[in-house]
Amino acid sequence: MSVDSLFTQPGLYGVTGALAIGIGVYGLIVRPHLVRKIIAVNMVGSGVFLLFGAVADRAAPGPGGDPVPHAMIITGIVVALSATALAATLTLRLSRETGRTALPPEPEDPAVQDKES
Amino acid sequence: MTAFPLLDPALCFVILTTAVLAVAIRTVFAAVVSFIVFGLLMAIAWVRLGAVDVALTEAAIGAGLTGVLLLSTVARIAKHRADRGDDVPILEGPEPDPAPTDPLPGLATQSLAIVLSAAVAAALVAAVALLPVPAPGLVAEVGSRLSETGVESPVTAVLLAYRGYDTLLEIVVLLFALLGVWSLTADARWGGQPGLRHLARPDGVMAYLGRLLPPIGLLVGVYLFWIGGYRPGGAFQAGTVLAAVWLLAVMAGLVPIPKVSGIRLRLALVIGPAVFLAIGLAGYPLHGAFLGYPPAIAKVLIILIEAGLTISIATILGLLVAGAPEERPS
Amino acid sequence: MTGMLPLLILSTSLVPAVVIFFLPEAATRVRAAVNLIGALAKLPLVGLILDGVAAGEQYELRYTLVPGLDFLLRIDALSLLFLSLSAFLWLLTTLYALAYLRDGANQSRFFGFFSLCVAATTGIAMSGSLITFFLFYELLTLSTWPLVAHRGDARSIASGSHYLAYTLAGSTALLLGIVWLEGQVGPVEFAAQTGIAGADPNTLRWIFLLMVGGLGVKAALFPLHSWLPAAMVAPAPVSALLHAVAVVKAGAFGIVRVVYDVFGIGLVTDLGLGVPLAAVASFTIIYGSLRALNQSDIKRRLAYSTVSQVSYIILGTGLAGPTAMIGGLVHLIHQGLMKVTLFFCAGALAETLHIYRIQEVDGCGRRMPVTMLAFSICAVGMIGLPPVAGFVSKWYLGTGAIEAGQIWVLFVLAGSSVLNALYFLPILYRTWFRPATGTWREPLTPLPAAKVWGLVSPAVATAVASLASGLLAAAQPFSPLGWATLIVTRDYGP
Amino acid sequence: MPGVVWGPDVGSGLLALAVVLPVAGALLILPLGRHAERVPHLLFMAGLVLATAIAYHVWIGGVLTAAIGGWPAPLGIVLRADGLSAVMLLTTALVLVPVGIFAAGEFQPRTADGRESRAGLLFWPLMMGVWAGLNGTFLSNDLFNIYVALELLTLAAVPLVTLEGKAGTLAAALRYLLFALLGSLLYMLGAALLYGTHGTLDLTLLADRVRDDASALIAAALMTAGLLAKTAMFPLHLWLPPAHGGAPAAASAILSALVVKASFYLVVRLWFDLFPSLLDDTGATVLGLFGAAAILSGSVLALRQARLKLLVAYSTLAQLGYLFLMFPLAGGGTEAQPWTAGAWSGGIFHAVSHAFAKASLFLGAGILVQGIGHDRIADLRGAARSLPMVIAAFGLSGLSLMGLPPSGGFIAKWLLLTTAMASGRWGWAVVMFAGGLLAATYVFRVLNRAMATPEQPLRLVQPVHQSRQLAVLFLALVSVLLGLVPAIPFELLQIGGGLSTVEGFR
Repeated sequence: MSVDSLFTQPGLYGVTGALAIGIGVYGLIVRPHLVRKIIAVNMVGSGVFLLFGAVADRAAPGPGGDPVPHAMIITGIVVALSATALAATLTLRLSRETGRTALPPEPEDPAVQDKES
Repeated sequence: MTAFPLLDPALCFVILTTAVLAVAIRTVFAAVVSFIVFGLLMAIAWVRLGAVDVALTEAAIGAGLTGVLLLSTVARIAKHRADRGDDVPILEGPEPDPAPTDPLPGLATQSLAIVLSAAVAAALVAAVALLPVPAPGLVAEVGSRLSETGVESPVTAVLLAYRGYDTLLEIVVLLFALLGVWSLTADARWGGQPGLRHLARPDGVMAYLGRLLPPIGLLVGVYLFWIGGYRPGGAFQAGTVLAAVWLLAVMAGLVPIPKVSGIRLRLALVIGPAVFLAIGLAGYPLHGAFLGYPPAIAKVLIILIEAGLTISIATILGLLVAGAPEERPS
Repeated sequence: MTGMLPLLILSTSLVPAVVIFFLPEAATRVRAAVNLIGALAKLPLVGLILDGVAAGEQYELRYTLVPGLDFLLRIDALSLLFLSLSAFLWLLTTLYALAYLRDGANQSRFFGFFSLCVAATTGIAMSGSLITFFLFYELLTLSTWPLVAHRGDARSIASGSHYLAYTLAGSTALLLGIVWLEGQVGPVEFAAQTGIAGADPNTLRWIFLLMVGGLGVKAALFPLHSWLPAAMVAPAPVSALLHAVAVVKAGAFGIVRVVYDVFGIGLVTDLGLGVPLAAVASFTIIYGSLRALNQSDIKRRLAYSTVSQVSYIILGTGLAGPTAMIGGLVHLIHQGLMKVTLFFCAGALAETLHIYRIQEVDGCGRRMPVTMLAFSICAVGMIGLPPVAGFVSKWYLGTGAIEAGQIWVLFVLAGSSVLNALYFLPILYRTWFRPATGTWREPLTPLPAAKVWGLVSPAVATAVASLASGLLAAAQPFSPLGWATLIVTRDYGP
Repeated sequence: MPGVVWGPDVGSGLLALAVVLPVAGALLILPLGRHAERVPHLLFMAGLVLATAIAYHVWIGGVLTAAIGGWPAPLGIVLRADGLSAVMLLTTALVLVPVGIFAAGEFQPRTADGRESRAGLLFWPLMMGVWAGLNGTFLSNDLFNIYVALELLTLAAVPLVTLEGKAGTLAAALRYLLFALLGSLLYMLGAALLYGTHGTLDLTLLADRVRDDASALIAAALMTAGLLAKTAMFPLHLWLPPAHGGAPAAASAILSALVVKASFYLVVRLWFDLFPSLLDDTGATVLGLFGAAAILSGSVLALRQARLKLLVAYSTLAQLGYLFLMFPLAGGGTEAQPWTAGAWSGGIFHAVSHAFAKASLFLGAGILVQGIGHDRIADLRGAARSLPMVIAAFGLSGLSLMGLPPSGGFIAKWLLLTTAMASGRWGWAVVMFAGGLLAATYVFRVLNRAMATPEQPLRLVQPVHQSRQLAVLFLALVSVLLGLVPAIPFELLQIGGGLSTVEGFR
């Protein structure tokens, strides 16, 4: 293990990505509000991409970098937006139907029998 | 390696601060705002890492569109609350977290969350430190075959040639996100217009902006699309700008938002992936493989694909923000 | 052709089963026809093979499921013992069931599963390897369940669950035993044992215990028997199937296979497992008879009698001497013939005169002489009196016990015969020598003649067969005794 | 040279079509709208033909590979089909055809008054999306491409859960979505680390380069954790039952039968093809223990459900558990066993036969809901009389769940069990036996009710079309047939399998 590599530019952003992931995971577990959960997932996503980008930067530091990870990250960002849009709409609908903006603490029978809309 | 030795550490520090804020701050609205700032700072980080394409995408989509989506979600939730009589102001209002109905996790969960997230972060830091020192990568390979793709921007070459298959699936993912959003329409409203209404008074700032910005935006969009072959830019960035322009025009009341069942809208949705697929299939006879481009016409094909994609991306992104149909079909 | 015959025999039951499932409920005649054609077609095929095996022909069909897991049908003399019994009784039981269930509900389901049961039994008889045996054994378990629960009332459902709880637990033990054994020595085929003796003796003892324990559930060995009396709520043809044609026989047959063809008699003796098995069987013989004594329901008494009688087969197997083996094997046939008659008659009594309990049979010998004559012949045979078949079995078991040096078995046999007499003779006495007390009810409208024929003639046929097996026991080799002797002298002789 | 890209034969050219076909289907259905009625069925049939053709080419010619666009790895993306991919592809196609026929009775793009129906239209492109995601996952040899395919799968699958517009399903769908997204991100994170270490994401190239070191272990652990969450493996399993139990029957069938298998498939690929040297006894045991816990807890929870669809959903949790027993058991055979790769093949076989059985069970439950108006187990008396084909199918599929012959489930269990016993690993065998008995308890709990005679004859509230019942029966019969003719799928499975499938881990 080389601790020195953490103090280079890519190392720094890699660590930032790692920490952002940690913060996101924490928020995802702890924060009940669904919008905040969506934010948390997106933060994990950003952290993953940043870490990936930092990794790519090591291969070819400076402008340009390794274009393969860059392309993948662009794809990843678009995919993350897609998921966010779906999650946000689901949250919105849940709030309208039930008045809740959080998931019930334990998964439950979706009670499809009684609440047919 | 840089003229601003403190710039990177400072940027990282601010990024992490906004990240913590987005998780820790009291109201949901503030959390969304923190996240948008976080996204914009990330875009700067991407510039620092030399990934201008990523920076553009992150700013436009990661921070911009995601932010708009989340803000509008918070606003609409507040509106539901208000409709129910829970007196909550729409945009500025502090949506408390947890809302009265939402339970907080217990202490055990919280400590578990801390341990888990710390462990993940620590493992990742270790993993970063463990990365090998002559770092492997594909820079040389990408460059050596760039001429066969007809484009000059390496990222575009990866996106539309080397790994075009990823991008094909990606646009399909985007399309399915829209179908997912639409699937949450109430049955009676199916076939109606998406939820976005024009909010602007005819003489307001919004309407003014709505008239002023679209032509400029359109120009920027087309430029981004065109430049993609040479420099950072391309279908996704262009599509985002066009979508923003379109939304603005809709909100200003300049153009009506189309019904989800309209055939032209449907065609606009599928034209990008359809062109992509068709050119991909043409690759069998032309170049012996799915998505194979003969070098002589590779550039034309890629521009065709990008043109189709830009239309579909703009339409899909715009409709994603607009949300599920809320108007009854007339 | 030698490979096709086993498949053909299997399909005579399997094809009708599948066809019947898809017949509409109202297609009574078609259903009966399909069933009977299958049953009738099976007999000449079995006859053909019987002749062939007697002449030393081999019938084998092998089909690899996955490497090391062969589906193997192989017909040897032992297979035929069981095969011919089930083929013969299937025809008669079908005739009986068609009469018994006239106008009942869910007939397509019933006869479909009925044929499936017989198909499973056929498969069990013809299995050439442990895994093939298990395959059909499970098919039997599952296809019997809907028959036990057929009526759909609370009692039937409960006894169905009871049956399943026991048999599925038994199958689990059996499968564990099989898997363990094959984990040690690879795939096990019957009558081709070489490697098994090399395994660790204690492991082998455990495996034996698991297998015999698992099979013992169906064979109703004490203390695994309680499902059998509970299952008598099922319609009488099902009882016939459980007690005589298929289920308990499959258990007993499986134990015979495990002792003879998986472990081999020599190894079982070396491991010291034969005598304990015989002891458990002996205990079950006495226990079953004692319990039968204080049952007042006819079918329950018969059920406990089965618990006792099936263990004769296992007793003969455990004693492991040639004569005792013959006695055990021949009892597989004899008990089947006699017990099926008794259940046919009990069902006929219930259908005709609503007689269910022993107190109610007073004087019915004059009302239903043919039925009760058949009943009496077989009851006498169960006790072990000559000239009915049961005597032959007990004689061979007794001499076999002396030969094996296990004199105590004679006391078991004698005690059991006394007990059998104690619970059968009162029924016969009441039937023939007591005046009718009017406890039974004449049907308001006389039963249709076809139904009466359908209920009585199978009983007569099996009673005659029981008598013939006793009288013509010496006819070689196609009497049951002759065939059992052939099996032991040819395949398992010293 | 990019000229030679058809690969060794026509088979390679077919690979991309397995993804193109469903994507094209979705693109076609959307603009067609209410006129799209017949399109999905034609596509499903075409898909079955295509999957058969690919399997055939794998069968005769061995592993197929195709570099997309003629760009070889590591620059481009390579598609690869070995026996395992072919079997999964075929399973998917064979499940989709009857599910499509079943769903046609429920999802019509055109409403009675001639307008376009929301659920009736959207169901079909969403199915196409799931299909494309599955095929994409099964065929891709590139870790990032698999990520995109997995996301496609998720984004098409989640809306299916809420398609009927019932409020109760929204929370279930959200929970599903959040788990799935976090899972893919963890997976992606592992892939990023691998790229940083080895400069490629191509599975074949990576397999040569991966070494047994800490960074590979971190990557593998992250990817596995993410995929376990997506597979609903204990202890990340509780999102599944409400989502699968609340979705429309046809969607539940696809989700339980196929979608969770995609991430399981990747776990198998990762450990057996990519990291075989990395998994030590402890790791394999941990995966096995998760499986064991899933078997026991899933079965017990299934027993306690009052509604049939939830019972079936919880049984999925239990059945998924068996799949993970292949890790501790891999390579456990001894000289005495003539079968190679016993545990590995057993696990895959279990996944396949469970797919058919579970699809049949969910569709059957859907028919019960349609026919008698509910799926409360306590009130199923008389169902065997009114809907005999459905109850028969339930019993036949139940065989696979219980692991009783004749069924694919039995063959699978047999392979796993003999391996466990051969290597003296009793504990796993005991868990499998216990799971089988518990499954028998919940299966017969339902059958007992259905067989019972009701006080009043059961009347159907709505007639059930014959073709829908036949679809249910067909799936059940396939799960049984897998136990009677397993030789061909078994041999197909072995094509291109790595050494680790036979010898296990280090």
